[in-house]
Amino acid sequence: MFSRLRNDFPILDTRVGESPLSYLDSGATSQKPQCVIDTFTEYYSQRNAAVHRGAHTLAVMATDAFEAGREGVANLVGGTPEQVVWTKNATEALNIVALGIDRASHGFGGEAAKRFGLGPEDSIVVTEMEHHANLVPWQQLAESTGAQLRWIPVTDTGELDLSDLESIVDETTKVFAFTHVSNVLGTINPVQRLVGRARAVDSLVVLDACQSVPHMPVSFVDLDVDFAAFSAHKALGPTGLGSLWGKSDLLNSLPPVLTGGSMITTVTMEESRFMDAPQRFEAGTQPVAEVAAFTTAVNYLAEVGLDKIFDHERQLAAVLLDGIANIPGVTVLGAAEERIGTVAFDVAGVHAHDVGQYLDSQGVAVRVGHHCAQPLHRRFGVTATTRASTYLYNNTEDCEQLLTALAEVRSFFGAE
Amino acid sequence: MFSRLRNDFPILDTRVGESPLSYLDSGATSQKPQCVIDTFTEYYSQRNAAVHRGAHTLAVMATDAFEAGREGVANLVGGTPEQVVWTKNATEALNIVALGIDRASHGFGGEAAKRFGLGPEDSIVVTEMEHHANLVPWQQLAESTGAQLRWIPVTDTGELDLSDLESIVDETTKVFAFTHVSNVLGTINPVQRLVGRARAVDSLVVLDACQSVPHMPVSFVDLDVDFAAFSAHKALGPTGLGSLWGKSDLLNSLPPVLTGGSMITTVTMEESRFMDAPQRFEAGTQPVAEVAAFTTAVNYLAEVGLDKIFDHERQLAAVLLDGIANIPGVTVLGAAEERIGTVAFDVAGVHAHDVGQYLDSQGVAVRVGHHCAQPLHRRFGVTATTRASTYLYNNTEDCEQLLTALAEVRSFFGAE
Amino acid sequence: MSTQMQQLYQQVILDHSRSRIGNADLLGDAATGAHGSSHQINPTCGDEIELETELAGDGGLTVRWSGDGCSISMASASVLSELAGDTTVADMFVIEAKFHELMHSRGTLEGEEEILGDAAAFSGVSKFPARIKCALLSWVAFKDALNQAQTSLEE
Amino acid sequence: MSTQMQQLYQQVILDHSRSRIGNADLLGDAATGAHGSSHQINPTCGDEIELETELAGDGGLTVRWSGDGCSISMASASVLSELAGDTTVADMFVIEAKFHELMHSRGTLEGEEEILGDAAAFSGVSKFPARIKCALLSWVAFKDALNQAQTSLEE
Ligand SMILES: Cc1ncc(COP(=O)(O)O)c(C=O)c1O
Ligand SMILES: Cc1ncc(COP(=O)(O)O)c(C=O)c1O
Repeated sequence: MFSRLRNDFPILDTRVGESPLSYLDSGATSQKPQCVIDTFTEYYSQRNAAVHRGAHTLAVMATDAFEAGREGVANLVGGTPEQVVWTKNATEALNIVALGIDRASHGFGGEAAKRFGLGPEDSIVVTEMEHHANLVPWQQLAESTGAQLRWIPVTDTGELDLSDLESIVDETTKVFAFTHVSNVLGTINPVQRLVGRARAVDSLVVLDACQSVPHMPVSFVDLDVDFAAFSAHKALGPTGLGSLWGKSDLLNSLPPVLTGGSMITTVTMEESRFMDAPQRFEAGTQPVAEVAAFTTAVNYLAEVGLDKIFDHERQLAAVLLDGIANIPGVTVLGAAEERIGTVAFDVAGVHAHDVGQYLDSQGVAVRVGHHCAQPLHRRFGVTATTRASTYLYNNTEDCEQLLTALAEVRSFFGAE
Repeated sequence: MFSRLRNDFPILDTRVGESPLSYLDSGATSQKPQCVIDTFTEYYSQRNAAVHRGAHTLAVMATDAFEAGREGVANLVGGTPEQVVWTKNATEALNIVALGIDRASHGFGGEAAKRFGLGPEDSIVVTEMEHHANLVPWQQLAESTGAQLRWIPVTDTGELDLSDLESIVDETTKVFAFTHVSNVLGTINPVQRLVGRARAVDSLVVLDACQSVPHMPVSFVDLDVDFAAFSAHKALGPTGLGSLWGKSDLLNSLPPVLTGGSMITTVTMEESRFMDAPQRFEAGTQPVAEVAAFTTAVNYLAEVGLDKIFDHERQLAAVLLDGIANIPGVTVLGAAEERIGTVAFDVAGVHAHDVGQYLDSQGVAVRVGHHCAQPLHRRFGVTATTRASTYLYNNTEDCEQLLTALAEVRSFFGAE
Repeated sequence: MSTQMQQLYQQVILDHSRSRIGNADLLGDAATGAHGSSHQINPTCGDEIELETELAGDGGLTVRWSGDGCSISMASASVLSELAGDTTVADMFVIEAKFHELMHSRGTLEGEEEILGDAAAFSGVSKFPARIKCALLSWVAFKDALNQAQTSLEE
Repeated sequence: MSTQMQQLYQQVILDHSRSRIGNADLLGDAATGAHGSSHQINPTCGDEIELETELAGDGGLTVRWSGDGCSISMASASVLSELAGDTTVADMFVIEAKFHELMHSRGTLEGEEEILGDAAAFSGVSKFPARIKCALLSWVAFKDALNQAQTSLEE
């Protein structure tokens, strides 16, 4: 099945110079199957219109496509369609929560929003392995409200160090934001344990699910998180789309950040009233074609099966990890048992940028740099790493292609 | 030329029931030419990757496409590529300015941002004809800072009533935000005069250019505005994309709102530093395919010529206005001389929703409701109108189809 | 004219939209006894309705409303008021549920006239997703107001 | 191995990236006379450089730097330091402009060795848009630091 579905992705036939393309950068963004690409053509040729505002036939079809997307996502991650808010990317989703709490802390949103209010006596907890998207907004919130920002450190094996969990997440903690899966280490975090602690101290839980939703079965309902964010473009969907998922009562009382058309009930020159979620957070014309395309992607993922995808990628991860272990001078960051097919490594004596350039010359597309996780890199004493990340369309040959090229890197740069 | 280019838009061949489609809802969102649609296929099949973060070949191609888009927009509206910020829609663009000022007023952005600070002694001025996207964010800013919100009223002819301009926009005014063209009345506002007044009192000028950029030649440099917003989807481009244009020194000192990856220089667990514009405002993965598609759209518009598009639509506006004048019981809102092909009207005894439904049954796609301009509708004593809005692909037959159907509406609903 | 349009705008609907039953001055704060009132708005088009219910001791009820909206929303309020005048609270809950079901049937259900009366004429509306909210606006207000009236009865 | 790669990583560059000229302890606040210092960072990959310039009375100048980055950025800083040691401030401005032009040529220019010396070896970099910033990092720092040094001279 997995060897067959590779043919659904036209870009994988690309040749880079004389080599076939081995695309191992899905952690940054995934490639798209033909059916997703075709949805754009179909949408713009047959049913493009502004949604929610019109009685005409095209507008009705566009609205249907737009709302059907929420159902697709609810089937994927649990909950009801009203719990699914469309955003431009996962970053916006996380910011909606952080900035919404900021606004609540400054008196917006009335009585209902008081539950979100933060002050100098409160704390916000994140982890040392967060993507900047799930760190910087919380820093800003801490600065704006005077709340304290704390974090859970990372062990040498690239896992969360939970030895001080009880003192870090304590009675002052009002928000606990952490990633489900590290975008650098591939580590899957013990969400249940973390949520348990949050519940014990009555803290909100915000889950960054960017690297879990595309790669494994995830139910936000079962995980019992309050808010979760992920991006469509990492899950076979288009660029320009992400999603915020939330518990309805929370979504409906969180003050909106972006305001304007299509999220209001009444507007006078003096003041405005806002709709309930999801529209509350969807000001202005929405990425409708993108939602239609993502709906196709979600169906595709469901057909393949996220459990199967997870297993497939575990196998690829094993190939990568075993192979790299045999290459002298290459060290993998982290060694968690529970992981996805994302592997970041350091090559002794060769900077990641040069490693990536060499791999590219051999047709292997990987990411180099800090992967938007500077603090985590600092934790491991490096400024940049090379990261290979798999997805359902990758095969063992892709991994071998990387391993062969990687084995040549140090001699090319005279680092042996 | 205009009769030929109609063939570039595949959706216009749609049939609605037994009628051909007369799409007169471009004020909400425009249809897309085949070349724009094809750009999606081409992008996702040949050069999709995350931008700005990778050394690999696909990432370089994607980055090139992304940055080329800024050049295209700079050619369209003036200024340099760095002045072009990508957003999800025009609403986000306007919010970036309003919320950025909000954050500056609350101490964010350091010394450089002090120039934006607002307080209870200051005023923000808008107009009574604003789209909610250029009203609600300013209401929120007024609430957050204590600044006073004032507005310029609208005359019976649907123009700005400038008789009290000097007392409304006065020495207290720090922000003057207005629309270039009304999305309901079609009125083109005298930007030069308004900017002149703003300059006299040293106020920032924020231009909502959503309804001007797609329909007429516009140079933000010549107009001398400080910030301007418009959306790609109204200008033959894709959904999920808009743009904020700004003067560089202002953009570089305005605090960002959405924070996260790709907009920072250094991040520690404690604090972060932000890049200059445009990246400063582009947190997270961007709508790259959308930018590529919009670049194609911008080239298409430039090839046709915005001056020619403007003239073409003036002719269609005349057909609509003359035709409606002959239909008993139908009243057009506003009567400005300087206008685009956007015409909103009231049908005596028939609610706009019913008018739209009837027109749809005759293949005519129009918008009904308040068009995100409730205060303007209230000003004219109605809650909802029917709006026909043209674009380059419309022809006289589209207008005639509307006029014929419109003449039948009142008898269908027994309102004669 | 398409048959869909004829199904949407049945004569019953057009008639109700013009001679509106229950469309009367509201009592507002002057109301006494078991009553409730609700204001609903359709944000897409700005349609509004303010609707009051009064419960009589015998389980009968009166509906009064004032609103501004399209023929579908106004006709729906009128039909609702007519039905409410002819029946009991218990029956109205049944009718409300049936009507709700009909509206979300996307044209797959026929309106049962024995139960729904003139409201059965709205079956065509369910084929027009954008208009379902119009038809339901007054019913949402009704449910809300009736709940209030019942609560005030229990107190 | 593609020829593009060979052009990018010319032996001169690989050599400079390993034996780095000018890579030395910084004076920091201990610096006296006409001097300047600049810290530059490439946010994409985290590469950094801190570079100091010192102006001698005769128009000669010294460059010292410390940094962490890829072979291109380190080699570029090394080449820059070598050039600066052999020439005058006035000439360095010419070289800087030429190098800038070369980097933005997208492979259309050949590096002029008489002017650019070892920096001519970077001509291959201009075909790799993602690497141009690497090559320019130290030059941006140099321009900034030199401006400061000159300003302090004028004061
Ligand atoms: C005048 C005006 N301003 C703002 C907007 C909002 O643009 P968007 O929906 O792309 O955010 C629109 C269109 O909806 C408009 O016509
Ligand atoms: C763990 C994690 N969080 C957040 C993000 C940000 O997602 P986006 O770029 O879609 O905003 C990413 C990906 O870049 C990620 O991997």
